[in-house]
Amino acid sequence: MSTDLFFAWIGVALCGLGLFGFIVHHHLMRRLLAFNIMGSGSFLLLVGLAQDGRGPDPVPQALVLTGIVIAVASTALALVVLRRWYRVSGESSLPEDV
Amino acid sequence: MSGGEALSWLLVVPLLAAIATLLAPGRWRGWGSLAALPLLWLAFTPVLAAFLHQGTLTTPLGGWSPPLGIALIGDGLALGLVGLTLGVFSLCALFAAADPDPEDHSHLWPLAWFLIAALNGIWLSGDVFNLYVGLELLGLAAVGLVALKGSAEALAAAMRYLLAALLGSLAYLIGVALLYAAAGSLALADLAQLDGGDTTVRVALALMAVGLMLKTALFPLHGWLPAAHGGALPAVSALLSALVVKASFIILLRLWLALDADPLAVVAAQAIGLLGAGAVFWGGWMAWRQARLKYLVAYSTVAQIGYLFLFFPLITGTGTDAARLAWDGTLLMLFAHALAKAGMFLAAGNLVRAVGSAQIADLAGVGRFRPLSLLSFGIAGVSIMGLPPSGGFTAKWLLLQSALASGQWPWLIVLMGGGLLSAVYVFKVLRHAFVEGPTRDTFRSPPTAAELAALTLALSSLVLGVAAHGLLALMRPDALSAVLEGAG
Amino acid sequence: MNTAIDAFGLVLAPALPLIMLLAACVPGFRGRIACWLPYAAVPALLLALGGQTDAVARLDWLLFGTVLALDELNRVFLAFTALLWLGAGWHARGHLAGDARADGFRLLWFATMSGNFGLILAQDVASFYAAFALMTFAVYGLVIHRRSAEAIRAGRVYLVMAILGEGLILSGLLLAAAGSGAPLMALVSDLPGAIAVSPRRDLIIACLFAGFGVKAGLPLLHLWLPLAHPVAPVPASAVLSGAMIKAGLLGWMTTLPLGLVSLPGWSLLVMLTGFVAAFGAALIGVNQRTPKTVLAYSSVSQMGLITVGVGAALQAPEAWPVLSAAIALYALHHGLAKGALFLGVGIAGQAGGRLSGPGARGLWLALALPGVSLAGPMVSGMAAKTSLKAAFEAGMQLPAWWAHLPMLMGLAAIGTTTLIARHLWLLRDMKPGAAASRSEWLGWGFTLAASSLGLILLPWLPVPTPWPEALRALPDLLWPVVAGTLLGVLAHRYLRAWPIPAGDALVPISAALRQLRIAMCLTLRALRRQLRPLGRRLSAWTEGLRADGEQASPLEHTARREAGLIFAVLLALMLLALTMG
Amino acid sequence: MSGWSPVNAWLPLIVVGTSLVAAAGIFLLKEHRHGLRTVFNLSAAVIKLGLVIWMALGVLDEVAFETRYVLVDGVSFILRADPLGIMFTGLSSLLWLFTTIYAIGYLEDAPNRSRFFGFFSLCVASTVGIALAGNLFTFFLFYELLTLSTYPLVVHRGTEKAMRAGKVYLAYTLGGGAVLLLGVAGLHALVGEIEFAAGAGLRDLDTALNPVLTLIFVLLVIGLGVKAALLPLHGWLPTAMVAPAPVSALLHAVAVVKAGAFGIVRVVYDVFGIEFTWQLGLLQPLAWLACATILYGSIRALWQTDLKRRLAYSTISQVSYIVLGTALFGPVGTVGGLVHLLHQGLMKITLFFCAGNYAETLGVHRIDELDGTGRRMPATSVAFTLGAFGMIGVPPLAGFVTKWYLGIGALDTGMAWVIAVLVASSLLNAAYFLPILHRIWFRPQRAPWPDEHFRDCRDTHPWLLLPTLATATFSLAAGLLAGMPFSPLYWAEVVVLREYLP
Repeated sequence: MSTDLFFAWIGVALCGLGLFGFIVHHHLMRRLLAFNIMGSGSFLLLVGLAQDGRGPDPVPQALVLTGIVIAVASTALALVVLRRWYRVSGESSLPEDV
Repeated sequence: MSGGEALSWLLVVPLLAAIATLLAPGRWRGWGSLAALPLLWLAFTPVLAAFLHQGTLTTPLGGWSPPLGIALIGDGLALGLVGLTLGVFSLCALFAAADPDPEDHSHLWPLAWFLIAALNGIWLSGDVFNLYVGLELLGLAAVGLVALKGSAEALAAAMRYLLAALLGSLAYLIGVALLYAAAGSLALADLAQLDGGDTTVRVALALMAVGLMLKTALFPLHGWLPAAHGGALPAVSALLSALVVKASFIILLRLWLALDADPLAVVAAQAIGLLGAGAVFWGGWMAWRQARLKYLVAYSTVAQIGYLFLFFPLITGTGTDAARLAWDGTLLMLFAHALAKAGMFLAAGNLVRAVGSAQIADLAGVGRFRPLSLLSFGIAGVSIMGLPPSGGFTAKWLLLQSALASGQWPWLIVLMGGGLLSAVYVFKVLRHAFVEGPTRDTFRSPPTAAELAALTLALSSLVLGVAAHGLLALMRPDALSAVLEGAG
Repeated sequence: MNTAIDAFGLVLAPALPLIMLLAACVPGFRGRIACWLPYAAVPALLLALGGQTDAVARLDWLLFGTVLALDELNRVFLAFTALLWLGAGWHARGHLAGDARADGFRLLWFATMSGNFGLILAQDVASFYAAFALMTFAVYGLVIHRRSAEAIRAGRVYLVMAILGEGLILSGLLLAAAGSGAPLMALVSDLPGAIAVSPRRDLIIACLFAGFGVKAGLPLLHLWLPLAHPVAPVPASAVLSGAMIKAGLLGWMTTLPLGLVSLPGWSLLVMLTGFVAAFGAALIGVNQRTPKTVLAYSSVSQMGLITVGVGAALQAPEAWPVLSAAIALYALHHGLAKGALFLGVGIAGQAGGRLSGPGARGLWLALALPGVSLAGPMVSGMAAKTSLKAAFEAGMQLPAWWAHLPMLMGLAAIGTTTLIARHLWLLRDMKPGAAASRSEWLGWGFTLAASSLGLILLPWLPVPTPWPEALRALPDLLWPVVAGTLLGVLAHRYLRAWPIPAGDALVPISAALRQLRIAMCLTLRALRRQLRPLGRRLSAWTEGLRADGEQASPLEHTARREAGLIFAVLLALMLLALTMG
Repeated sequence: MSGWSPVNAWLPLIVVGTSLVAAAGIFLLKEHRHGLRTVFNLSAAVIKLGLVIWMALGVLDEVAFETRYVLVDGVSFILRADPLGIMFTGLSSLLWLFTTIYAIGYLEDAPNRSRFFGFFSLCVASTVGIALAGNLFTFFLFYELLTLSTYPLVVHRGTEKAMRAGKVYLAYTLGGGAVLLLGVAGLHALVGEIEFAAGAGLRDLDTALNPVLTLIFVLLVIGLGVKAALLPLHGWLPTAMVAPAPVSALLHAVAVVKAGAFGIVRVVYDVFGIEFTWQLGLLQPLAWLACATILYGSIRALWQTDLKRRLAYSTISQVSYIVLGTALFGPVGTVGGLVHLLHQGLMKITLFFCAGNYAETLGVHRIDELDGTGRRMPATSVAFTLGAFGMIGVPPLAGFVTKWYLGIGALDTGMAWVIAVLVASSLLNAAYFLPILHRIWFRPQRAPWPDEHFRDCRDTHPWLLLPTLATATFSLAAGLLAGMPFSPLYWAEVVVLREYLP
């Protein structure tokens, strides 16, 4: 394993970890966190893959920046929906997932 | 203003409208949006004229050129889809504005405008990362729209939709990262130069495909769709079914055409086709089993999406004729389904409103009081069933021809069987038009504008069947000929 | 000019009854039409008497091109048919007075008449068949006119057999026409030639022989005759027996390849059937209990004799010219005589006291006269029988047993005489009814006169034998009559009629059919019972398929819950596939 | 009149369009606008009939009427007036006029009339489209449209029974449509666009493709056979009898079954070409199938106690005459089949009108209730009698002409056994029609009529009686005046002479 892709592999690992959490958990908050971990993993992957010795590349940085904004936005939305759901139904997980 | 510059207005107008409606007080939002609609058309007209005049348009947004800048590409396919979006959205907006809803759903308007902006962005984007941004924006707006009703059911559906959308986007994003690593570029045009046999590219493509399939709700990843589409407001359901699921499909289609050189693609295409077939049958079957009208229509979307995915086995490694037919057929299917399904959801909304119940069984006798709504539903149903003369039929005909030309006769069974199955569920609703018997005699009438909106959409899906020739010629891209060279 | 009149007459003969039929539908004309009922036959009679032989009328616009023509043969048939319709019409006019269903009767009367004239005159196959069918179907209404249970049964038997006959005739005509020069517009006169050379000759002959045989009362195909004649009103029976039966005969004479080829096998068969009919009908007939039934069997018997003549012609083509004339003559003779006899039944039934009153002897004589004529020794009967015998003898190279033909005919005449004796005997026992009207007397008298004097009045009749010879044959004709009369007189006291029901063989046949139907019903029911469990299982299965109502299925739940899992699995599979490749 | 003019190019489309426009207009009318709707209906019917007569005269003079429009690449929408098409168009527009008049009378005071007449017009538009279709694709287009436009008519009553019948109807016709689509698409994939033209044929194809062509032929015949009610596919027809009488009349005489039979004629003559079909060995099995259907329909009809159901089974039997005529390899048989297309229409529509008259005037539906109707409704009964005798094939009515031509045609082809089938079918026809006639004319009325209307009319309402008598007269005239120019026989001969004989 080359050290160039070290971050990338960490990213892959994070992604896998997140996916695992996403699948096994029913609690919506946990799923949201798992998703965020996956998100971080993929950003790491994006940046890490560019570290292949071709010198600094502005594009992945820009992408990740945008990605983080989007992730924040979606997390915010998810939190809103989650809270509403909790208030309406009193449940912390989706109906058929229990 | 040149056509290329006008291209960016197709994004700017909806975004501005979204912000404006967000700031405006609730009761102004609807009519304000209707007032903004002509602006959007005004932006579209010069683009279309320019395209007809000089072919594919390209605009670097804000003067930045790729790779850092965002380029908008207005090819035939993109402009066709923009036109479709505008058309469907205009009528849905008319429907929603005319809707005398006692509850305040005025948040619909900014969300819808964001949705339109995202859609136009996706149609016009030329690089995979822009597509990602569009996809996310689309997903967020759509989830917001689904959650709009605020009921537990709607919130659960929205939550599930959100999770699926996020998962799909992430998979797509990882794919983008891999592709960028392999190609050093994000533009689709550059990706086409990649060696398809490369493992990185394969993994990237697989990830993106699965993510997009999840967002398109291809069987068996469709679990989130029925509740989301079936439970939303009628105008929202119409937008979601007609346009939103198509966005991720179009991305997959563009990717596939760009990265088609892989010998394994044939196997993958067949696998995707099989999933499409499963969608057709499972969706049709489940639609038939629904007791609630809008859920039936939602499952019908699951089934119809299956047809779209027959595109992949029919275009991959099949030769020029079959590929051309598959391209035409799939796009026509997409258009016809968009129009018909939007019309169907709006008509279903009218019917539900008229009888005050979501159950299909309560529709008995409605035909005598709301014939127009039922007629719209029926006309849209004709296209959904793939019966002539309708866009659905012509599309099915083209797909049949493509399957025959490529010698893949098993897809015939899917096309035929799916058509029959859809007839079963469409007529499950339509038969209530004719039932006479002990029925309620209090019907609330939906506004005429809402009925006309549904009828217009349904009728245009019929007209599409006879007017397809010009449209298809317009949308047949240079990209396709490149693919055909590759395949040929 | 003359030809124009003839052509007009040819068209008018079948058309006038139809015109009167249409007029009778208009309420205002009804009374007048009822009064003019008999005269519908006048144009046909005038045509038969005064028309030129070989007169032709072509109506190209009708059907496939209708051709009506008069020739030597059909002129004879037209003559006696028209006479009979005229006489029976007069009788009917009186007979129908006060009948509640008279209107319907008149309509069907006109229709039958038109069909009868039409089939005699038609020269092309389509019109011939059309007219034949018109007559066949219209007469059903005449048969069941009384609406009694027997009448309905007789009507049903008649209809079933008539339709079978129509079917056979249609097949025969089709098969024959296909071999002719112009199959779509075939002329009847083309058919014999086509049949003679057709590869399906025997089939065609069988179809036509049996098909027309239903009308002509061949054995086993005659079943309807003794049922229908007694129940029909008197004038209807008269035309039924006198004219309609002859339509079958005319069909044979015009379509079968008579005089073209020698068909010994067919000849033997036809002659045998003829004799079976002649003797069998006589035997059964004497055991009947109503005069009209006896007369009906007599008709079968007489037609049997004529059938023998047709059979002879099949053997000896060269004798056909003679034979055809003889058969035509015999048909005329029998038709008028039988018509007079039937009308006589009506007169006898309604003569009130006259059968035993002062003028009774004269009336009895008049009633018996046509019967005697039938048996042989009267003028027309004599001419007919001698010409038939002469025709038998004219043939050359004949089978040896033909020598016995005159003897057999003599025996048949004994039967005829006995039947007539039985008929008169039964007439005596008839209950007297209301007095006959003048119109009925007129009709009967006219037919009686025509029957007795017909030969003399129709100068152009083809009487083949010179008179002296006929006179020389008189003893041959007389002995059977004498023997038959003796037999009748002697036997009537000792003969206890066997209870043979009218319609003889029909009884066992219908019983067998009933049994068959029961057996079939039972079998079917048993089969259905066997199949029922299978059907129940099938429907249970389909119900089960749809039972799970309207909610999402378990599979759907799983898919929804584990969307992520499926996602992962799919991803892994794809990755695996990709990296392996 | 010869030569090409722009009007001629539009005429076929206009003919189809008249009823489409009428349909749209009627749909938009409010339920209570009876007068205006009647005007719409009748003027559209009369205009269409006039245009069709104009076209027919033109076609006799060999004027070309053709509308052509490219739908997608390689597929055109073609409407064209050829003699065969005009024959069927003429029948439908003529009978449409009468059925419209009849339906107006029949549905007086019934609910949902706008819907009914709207779909009614749509149904005729599709029938005319089928008749004038210039290629297989256009044919299919209208063929499916016909299915859709007749469903609302079948379930018009809205009762449980009607809904079930509608379901059965749809299951059969949509299934058939799918099979037909497969066949059409297959053929299209093989040889490209197939315009209807005699002798165009597929003969020039590689003989190795013969099995495929046979398969396609079978698919096409199955698809068309559903509507033509060929033997195993006939199940929908008797159940569809719950529809109102004018609909049954239309289904049976003009539109649906005829569309199927007409399609089979087109496939055999104009797509495959009769000679090529013969070479493929497909005519003989088709004839067997037709004969089996003829006999089966007649036998089943014997056991029906409901008048309309009996007529329905009779239709199953009679329509197969057309198929039989098509399957006879020779001009005479073809004429017989084609002429029956018209004859059966005239006769069967008369019978259904009469059945409707009995039901509407007296409330009589079952055969054993018909006793004595002849006295109460003489004119209707005369019409029924003419129709029934025509069906039996008694000359000089229309049915005889058919039988004669079919018989001679069969013998020309060397299929003498067909004669036996024809005769057997005639006998069976007689066996199930004559008892009805007996009841009508010769039995006294048994009980008060179940549900009597129009007591002050001598027979029945003039709107009902008039079309009945008109069609009865036509079916009499079609046989009686078969030799005249412009008789159905004449047209059939023109078609055969001009198109199928070299």
